[in-house]
Amino acid sequence: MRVPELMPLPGEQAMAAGQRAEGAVADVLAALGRATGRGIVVDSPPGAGKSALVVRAAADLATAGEPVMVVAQTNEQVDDLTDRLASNDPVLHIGRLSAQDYVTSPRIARHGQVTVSSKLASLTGCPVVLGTAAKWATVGDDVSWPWAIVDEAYQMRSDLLLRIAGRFERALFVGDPGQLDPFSTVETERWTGLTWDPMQSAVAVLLRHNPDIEVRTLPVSWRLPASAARVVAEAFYPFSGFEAGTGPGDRRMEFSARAFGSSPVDEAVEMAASSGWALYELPARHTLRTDGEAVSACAALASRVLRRGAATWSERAPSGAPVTADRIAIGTAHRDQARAIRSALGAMGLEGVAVDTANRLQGREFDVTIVLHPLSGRRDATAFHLEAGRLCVLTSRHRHACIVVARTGIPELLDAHPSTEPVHINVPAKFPDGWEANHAVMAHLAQWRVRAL
Amino acid sequence: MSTLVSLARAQAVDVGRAQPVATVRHVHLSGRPMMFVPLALAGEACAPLAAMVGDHPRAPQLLVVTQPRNRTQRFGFAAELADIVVPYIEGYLGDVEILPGSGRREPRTRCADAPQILMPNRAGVSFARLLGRSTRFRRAEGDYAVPATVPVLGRWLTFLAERAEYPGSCLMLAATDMLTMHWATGQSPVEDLNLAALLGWIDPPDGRTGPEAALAAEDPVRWPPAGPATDPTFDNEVLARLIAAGNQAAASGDDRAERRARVALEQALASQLAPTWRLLWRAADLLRGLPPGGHVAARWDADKDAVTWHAGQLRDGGPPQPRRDSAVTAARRLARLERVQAACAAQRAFDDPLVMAEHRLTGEAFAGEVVAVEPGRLDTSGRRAKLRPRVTVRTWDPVLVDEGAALISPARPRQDARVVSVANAADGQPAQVVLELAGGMGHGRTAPAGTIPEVGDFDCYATFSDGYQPPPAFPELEQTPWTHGGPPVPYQPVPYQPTDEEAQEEWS
Amino acid sequence: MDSTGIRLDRIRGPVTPRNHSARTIAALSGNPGCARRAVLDAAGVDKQGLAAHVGFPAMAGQSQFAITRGNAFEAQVKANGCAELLTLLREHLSLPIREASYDNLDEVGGNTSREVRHAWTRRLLARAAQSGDDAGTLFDHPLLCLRVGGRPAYLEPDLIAFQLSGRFHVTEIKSFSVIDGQADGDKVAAAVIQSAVYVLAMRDLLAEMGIGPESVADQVVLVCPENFSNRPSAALLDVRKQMTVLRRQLSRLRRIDSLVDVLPPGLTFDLELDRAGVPRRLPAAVAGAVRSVDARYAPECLANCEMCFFCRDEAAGTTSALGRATRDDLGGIEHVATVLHLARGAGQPADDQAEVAQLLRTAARLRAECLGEAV
Amino acid sequence: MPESIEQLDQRAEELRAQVRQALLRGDREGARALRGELRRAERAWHDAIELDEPGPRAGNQAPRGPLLPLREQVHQALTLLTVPAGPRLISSVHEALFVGAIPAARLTSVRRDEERSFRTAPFARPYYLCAALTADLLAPARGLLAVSTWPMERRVIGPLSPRADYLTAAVQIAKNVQRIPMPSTDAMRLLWRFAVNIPGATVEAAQVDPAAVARAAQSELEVHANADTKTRRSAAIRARRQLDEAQQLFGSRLGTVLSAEA
Repeated sequence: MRVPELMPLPGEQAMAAGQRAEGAVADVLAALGRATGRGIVVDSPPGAGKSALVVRAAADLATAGEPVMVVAQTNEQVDDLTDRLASNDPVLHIGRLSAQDYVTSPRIARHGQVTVSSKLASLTGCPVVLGTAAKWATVGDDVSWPWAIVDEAYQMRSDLLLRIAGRFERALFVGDPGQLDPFSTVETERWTGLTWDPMQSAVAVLLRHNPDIEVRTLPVSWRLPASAARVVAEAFYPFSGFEAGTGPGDRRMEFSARAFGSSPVDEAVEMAASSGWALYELPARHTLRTDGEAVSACAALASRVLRRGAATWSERAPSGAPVTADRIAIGTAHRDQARAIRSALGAMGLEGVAVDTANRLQGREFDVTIVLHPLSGRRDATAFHLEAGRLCVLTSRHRHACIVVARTGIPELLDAHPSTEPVHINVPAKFPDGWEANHAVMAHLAQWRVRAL
Repeated sequence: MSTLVSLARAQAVDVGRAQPVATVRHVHLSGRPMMFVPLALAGEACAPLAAMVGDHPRAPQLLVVTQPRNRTQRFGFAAELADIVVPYIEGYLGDVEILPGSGRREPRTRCADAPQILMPNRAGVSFARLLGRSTRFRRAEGDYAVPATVPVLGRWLTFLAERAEYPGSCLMLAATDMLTMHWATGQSPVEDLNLAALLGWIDPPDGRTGPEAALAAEDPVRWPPAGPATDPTFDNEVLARLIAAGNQAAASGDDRAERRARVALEQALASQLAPTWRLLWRAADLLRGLPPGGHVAARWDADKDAVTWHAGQLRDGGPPQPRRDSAVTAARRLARLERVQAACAAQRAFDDPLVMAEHRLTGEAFAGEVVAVEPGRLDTSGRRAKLRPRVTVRTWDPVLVDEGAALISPARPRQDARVVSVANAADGQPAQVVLELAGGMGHGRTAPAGTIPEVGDFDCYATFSDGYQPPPAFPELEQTPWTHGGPPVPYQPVPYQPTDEEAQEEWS
Repeated sequence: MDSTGIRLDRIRGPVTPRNHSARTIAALSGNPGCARRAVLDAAGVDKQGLAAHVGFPAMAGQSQFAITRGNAFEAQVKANGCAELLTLLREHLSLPIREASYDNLDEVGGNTSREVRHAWTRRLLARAAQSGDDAGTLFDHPLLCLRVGGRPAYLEPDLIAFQLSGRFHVTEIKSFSVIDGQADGDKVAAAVIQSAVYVLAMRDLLAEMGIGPESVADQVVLVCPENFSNRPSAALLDVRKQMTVLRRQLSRLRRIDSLVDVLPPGLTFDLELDRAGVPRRLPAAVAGAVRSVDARYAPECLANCEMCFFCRDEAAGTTSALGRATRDDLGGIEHVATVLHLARGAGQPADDQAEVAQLLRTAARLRAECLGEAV
Repeated sequence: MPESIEQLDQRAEELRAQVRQALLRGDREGARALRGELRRAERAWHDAIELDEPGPRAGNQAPRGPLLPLREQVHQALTLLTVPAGPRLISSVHEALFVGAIPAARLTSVRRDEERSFRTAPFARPYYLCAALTADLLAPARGLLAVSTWPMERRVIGPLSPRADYLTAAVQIAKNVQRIPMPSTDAMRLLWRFAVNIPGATVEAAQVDPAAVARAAQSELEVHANADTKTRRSAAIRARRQLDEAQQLFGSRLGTVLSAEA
């Protein structure tokens, strides 16, 4: 585990980590230059500068005269990369391959150097072309690109890679192995054990057929605070691990308004502000997914953070910045839970807080996150609720503080969970195991418990 | 599973009898299905022991293997089975229907009807799959040759078992699946796998409650398991002795003893099969009692297409189905499965209000009374005015659609309904949804009657539809990219290589 | 013996305790939430006999055909100094040719007592581990021992292979088929968790001699017939996950006292067997005793526990009896009666049930509407 | 009056059901009792049938017996193999390379019979079918038969011996198959079964060449030979020193004592 045992002085850590991170990125770019083998996989823990790497790699290859196709999973992600790439190099000609019904977003429109088209033909001459995997899958493979950069490759399904892999010779795959695996609505064991099982992730299929491809890891998370890096690394990245880019003292969060009296909600937000974590624990009860108390607790916590004028100080905002609604996210396991929380916020007249499921919060970043624990109020855990990636996404979106809302009794639930999942031959065992990861996280949260009245 | 179905289970417990979870039949039932009840020898991968098979309730044919571990007899069984099943299937390939071409599509022919094989449970279906796997590569010439019909049977069984993976396909069905799709019992899904118990809940004998009948059905002596697995006490107390007796008789060369042993074995195995055979027909009769759902025929047409295609493969001497899917085949199949599953789920909801109710409960759909209609409303925002009638629906259902969402009404699947506004239910008042309709109204200035709902109608709107999605494009087999292991080696028929054990299976 | 031990003996009654086997240890992870099972296993109660006596016998045994097949396959693979197994280990796991020595630990000079065999096993394995090369490669039916809840459980892996990349590899021989690279996921799971028990026991045994855990691989070799033949095939399976689960469940078993302390004093499942071994105690009394320990019934128990039919009968009328998913759909409400009561909208629901009640009422309304019944 | 065949048949049927029901009740005692009754009913039924169908049986020829007494056959097989072997191997060797199969089941009692006859009249016979001894405890090795006239070195079994003997057996069988002009399928199958478990013995899975098998077996044998003979020789010395005549042939039972100090 690359987690420093001694906590250095504020700032120091950032410098040391900065060098390590830069070194890792430089290595990757060098490896691309050497172009050994058919490609390279870069594992990127939460907020380790994945997009930055993609942008630099694309620019490097383009300037080296190697046309490159960039593949991301959603239009949101593609626009994001396009914007960064354009801002990074104002003269670079960039193609934005889009679907017919795509509406150019303002952040793309403002870059004159970006050509948007649904036809590859009208993007010839652009050394870099970006598009969603789904779109790339529809363009004819008459053109073959020397290089592709595939972003969020761990969320891409093997069968989608199959459809685009013919378009490029070599590729840089970037992604976060700790997040949610791609899934299918179809339940079948027909393909289990096959190296090309279409239900696995693009990276999994790639590595099973090309074991010689080297896998590198970005060692530093710039998003997660020192308070979160270790627990997240230990629970969800047991083998590679990573460290925080900032030291314990480098970030802080404070409230301008003091609490009137003391309520558990205030206690929770204050504890989160000072320690980076809080477990807001509701009395044990078996509930529906849309547990009314849990839902309103999530809403109350969010509103309290805002109403008390939270502000953060960090390497990004040395002189402090207010925590606005758009810097807060509330994460859930299920859509109906998110919907319920949204309407609860609406009833409180709160706008702009991002409320969504783990799947949709992947790859996003906030100052404060409030998590409705997937196992809260359940009597039995299911594979879905235990999935390590789900909890990992929910507990690794924040720069400052994470507040977990849950009913009492999750460790007991985990202990009572029957471990009877089928095991298959020729299927590599998946790590970390969700059951274990959940135990680890709960063990950590136990020390930041606040009991609701 | 859904809360609605779970409530039905609770009600079944209360009433002591299974409760309907469908108002129409969602499976096609052939006028002449073939029932297939196999038994296998415990501990073996796929050693047929016996089977009851046939297409008439009073004329079951009994197949028995006197030496289940004897490979020759195994393929003898396959041959006998082939002589029953293959003619049954081929009987459907004869008469064809001609489909008129549409647009770019050529007119084509396909078989007018298709075979249907019904099995007691999923375990039976996977037995069929394994039997197909163990026979389709066998060859009619060379060492260890088998009758020419055996590989043909193998390829048909493989085809049927593969089709059974597609939601909505009805060429090969498990009775337990068919029944649980239409009724909820007061027991757990695990227990529903027992056909006798399941039918006990759905249709208990007179003077018995569902739970009583189900409990009685768990006594393996009175209700032998529906197979392919046999009851251990039957194996140990009855079967073992009879097989041994057969061996002795054979060794002694005493024909009469041999005949006696065989008869005894046949009787014993028939006693294990007959009850299930009857249950299978009863299951079919129960389902016939329900009217077919609107899309059932369309799905059956897809099955007929599949059969026609596979028959072509066999006719043109194509290779047997490979052992496992190649990368491309797998991806293609997954895409197809996902599309078929979504479409089938939507169709079932559109065909059946009780299924739609499951979606209404989760907010994926809502239904209620139409309280206001503007049939002649025009949208004049664009260059030329467009007919965009609006309807207002009052509903007690949980409404979770957002403004601007596009909905479909099962009553008018070709018409788009866009949500204009939602007034949530509050203090005793139902929710009100205003929708704007587009399409399916002809080109007149106002919508002709019947193309849009009228005030007082009960109308339903869903967030999903069974609309056609074009299949995604995949590379050709020989274009399989390096990320997926490159192109697979093309199939070459190799002479069958049995191992020593396969050639003469001898257990001490 | 500690007070808990005495308590457990009392609960079992004056009969020799059922010792754990790899299968029963593996079963600890099957339904760890069930206090009843935990207590019965900890006390070493004969669940089969108990269930039969209270009138809910478990389904009887295994088919002799399955048993024969299993034994025959193992015998075949091990015949002639494990000729077939050696071929597999050489081809798939690159066992060096010179590593071919074979020790049969089934008996020690005609002696088959567990203690003697265990002692002999210790001796040979220790020698192999310490002197490394040419000190044994294949150990047939070694007898391991793991302390479970204070009592020794003797465990007998099919085989342990040494010098497989320099480590001990637990090898399980199962007679279910691997067809085109696929086998029944549940059967593999059972084999894997059993093997995990062996790995734990192996590591304990070597630890006593100061040999580190790394000398026992956390991958096990599973040998099964291939396709429809009896030709053996081998696969390596990772058991790390199963080992974590087992470790946790075993440590919970050590904390059994917390369970035992809350049991009614004087509780016992003693069947009061007479000399002929016939139970004399009234079934009703025994059943009463069993009921005083909470069970956590789920339909999955039907495949995994001798007490299942008793517990199912007891669970009649609860949503648990309908399966985990159903109970979940019904908001975790315990009794079917309550569910229907709320669905009918009869009376004011307790505020912790208000939401479920709302949902159930709507569900009931929708069903009635669609089935043309009066609401 | 005696029951009719039908009645007897029916009663047996009912009893079978009752046995199963008893087992399902978990009542093993009851099941045992009922089984007894069932067997009686079945016998009665059988007798009734016999009465019912008198006269000579069609196609009933005397089951063809072995041409040699059993021990002779075993001796033949072992002499061919030149190494200790188990019943299954012995019977398949005899079936493949001599006339007639030996039912493996019948071999289980051979060793006991031989030991009895030796103890009653030592060395009365030219040879005895005796035990192979484990090198460590000099106890009878499970399920192995050997010939008393063999040198002790050949009859003790060290850890490497099972493999070494397997290879030796392969060589022997290969040589014998080579001698036969038209080897039977049984013979080829036996050889093939050895070949697949010896590296480099099979050219291609299809057919096997005896010479190739012998060569391959020989070359692996050389890998193990030294270590194996070393163990065997020292064990043999111990055996001759420590064991009386009977024990030298049928093994000692001192296992308990020896392992106690383990």
